[in-house]
Amino acid sequence: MSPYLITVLVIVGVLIAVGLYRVWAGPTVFDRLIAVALVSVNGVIVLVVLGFVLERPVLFLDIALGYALLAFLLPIALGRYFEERDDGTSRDGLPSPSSRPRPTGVVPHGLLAERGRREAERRRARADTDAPSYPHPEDDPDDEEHSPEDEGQP
Amino acid sequence: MIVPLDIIIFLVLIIAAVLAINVKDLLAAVALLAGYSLFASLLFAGVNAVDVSLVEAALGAGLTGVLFIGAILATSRHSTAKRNLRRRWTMLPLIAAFIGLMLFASTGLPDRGDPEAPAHQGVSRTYLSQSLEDTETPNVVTSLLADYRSQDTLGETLVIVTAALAAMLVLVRREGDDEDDTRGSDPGGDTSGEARGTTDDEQESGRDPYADEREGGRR
Amino acid sequence: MMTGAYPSVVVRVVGALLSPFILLFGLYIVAHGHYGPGGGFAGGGFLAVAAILPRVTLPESLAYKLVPVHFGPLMGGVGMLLFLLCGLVPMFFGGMFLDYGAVEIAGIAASRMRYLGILVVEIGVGLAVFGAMVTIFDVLMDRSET
Amino acid sequence: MTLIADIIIGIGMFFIVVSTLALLIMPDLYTRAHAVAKSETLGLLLVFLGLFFRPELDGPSVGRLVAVLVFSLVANPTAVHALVRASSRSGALPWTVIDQEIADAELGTAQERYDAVDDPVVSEATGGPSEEDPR
Repeated sequence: MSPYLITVLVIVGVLIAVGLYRVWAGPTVFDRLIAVALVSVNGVIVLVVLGFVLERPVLFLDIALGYALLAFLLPIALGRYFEERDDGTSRDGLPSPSSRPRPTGVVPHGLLAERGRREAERRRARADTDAPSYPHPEDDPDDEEHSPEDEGQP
Repeated sequence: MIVPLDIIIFLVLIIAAVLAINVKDLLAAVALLAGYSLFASLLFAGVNAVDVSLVEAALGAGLTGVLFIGAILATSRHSTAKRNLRRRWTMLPLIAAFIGLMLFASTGLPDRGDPEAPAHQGVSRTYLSQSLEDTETPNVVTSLLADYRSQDTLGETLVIVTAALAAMLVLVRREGDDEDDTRGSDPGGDTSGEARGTTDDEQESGRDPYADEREGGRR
Repeated sequence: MMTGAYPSVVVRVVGALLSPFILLFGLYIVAHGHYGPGGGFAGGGFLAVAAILPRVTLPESLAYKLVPVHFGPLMGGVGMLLFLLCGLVPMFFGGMFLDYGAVEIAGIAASRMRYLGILVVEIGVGLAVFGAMVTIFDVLMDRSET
Repeated sequence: MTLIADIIIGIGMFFIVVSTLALLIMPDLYTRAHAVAKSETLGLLLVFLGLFFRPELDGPSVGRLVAVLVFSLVANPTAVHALVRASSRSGALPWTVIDQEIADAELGTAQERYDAVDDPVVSEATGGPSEEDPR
């Protein structure tokens, strides 16, 4: 029971709890998924260090090895879900994201500048016609209320 | 058992559970449940229950998540529960009262690992002292599960196999089973794999399936 | 659906790289339950993941050649049958149901017999869990025989 | 030996703390994933390397520790890669700083090129952008 390793354990535990803030606040579902995937890595560290603290490293390393092997499957399956279908539609029935116009801030280089030009023109056209826009699939109206405002956009 | 770590992991467990209920997107809920399984596994590992911990980490964190995603694929991704304020305000005091009652009841429980606890009287002493002699197995959990109480294990295995059989009975569709086919696959035996829109041939021949769309977007 | 080749080559390579190790680790967990954590349930889960990971990442023609669709129900039945036979054999020797120590084979003590019986039971449970999980996955992905 | 282990574990803990901080304060998905995946993996590597010098390490656990290390190093970045790639495919937008003057200058020069471009997306005009632009 080395006190140093116990301190490490407690710190990593606190970091897990802090990392769950991103799961709570993440504006889109991808923020949550990636935050969970990265919090899980801390879980592996806790498992291994716990084995050293309790002085039975072999048993705990078995668990950690199993978890490190298995935790690979869930993100792959989640990514599989979000990869588009091949006929150009996404799973939500909306047009495929890569054929959907991308509203981006202007990145002033080369080809992207053209895209920004088109974006400006489209914005003007939209201001004229006030066409209804289809909702983004990740924009959950219920998530808006506890998302931190605008994520440090200047 | 390390007390501060236990407290933190309990808190994280509660946070993860509440988040998994609150999140509207069911995929995030699946990921959170996998995280919940990992934290529960950490908790079990903290009290030296390595067998339970391994099963929790293996089945909870790895396997059930994929099955959940399969179920989401077959149904819907967003939970559409409506908020019922009246029900919420009647349920909250009830839940609080239940938690208070459970906390009050837990004060009468024996301490964790107390050798004088009622659960540790009776047969468990026999199992602990006789296991190595009877079965040459150092791991008492295994000898309990597979030898002393193997009929329980038989029942559990039967439950799992029955679950698989029930899933097959419910979900497998034969040709001409019913007309309202919502999943859009072609019920035609061997051809159904190709009709479902997977493009393995394209993948294997090295063609990027997204090349067309990228070209179209950037032309 | 979720099966078929993953569009990213990194994921395909790593999936193909990891699945044999998961299979090996699952066999280790099933067989090593006497001395460490594990046993049939966890080991069966690992074996199932070793079969499911190629289905999620690799091309279908390859993945379903490694572990065919009919393999799942077959293994579930075989594991269950192994468990039941392991329980029935001692009854021919005059013992109780699942009383492995009653089996008398010359040169093997009763405690050793129970040790071996535990091993066979764990293998049966592992196969049954493997079969059940793979079957549920295949059925959810709309891949099944018949 | 224990001192070496403690120092290496301390450095690893630094990287893990940094990765969690990055998870909190980075502005968008891609920066977060980028910062966190790397430094988290490096922290895990350093912590496990430090554990090799601990006195609690016994014979059979050396191989297992190496195996956990190798598989974590292979599997974690791949998992994050899969998630980030999927989110990119699903249209999650990178965070960009807009410098309006430079943008205007660039747009002016790009005018002729733009006129030559026949853009099906814009001409289709099916709807607005998928997210509200802050400006």
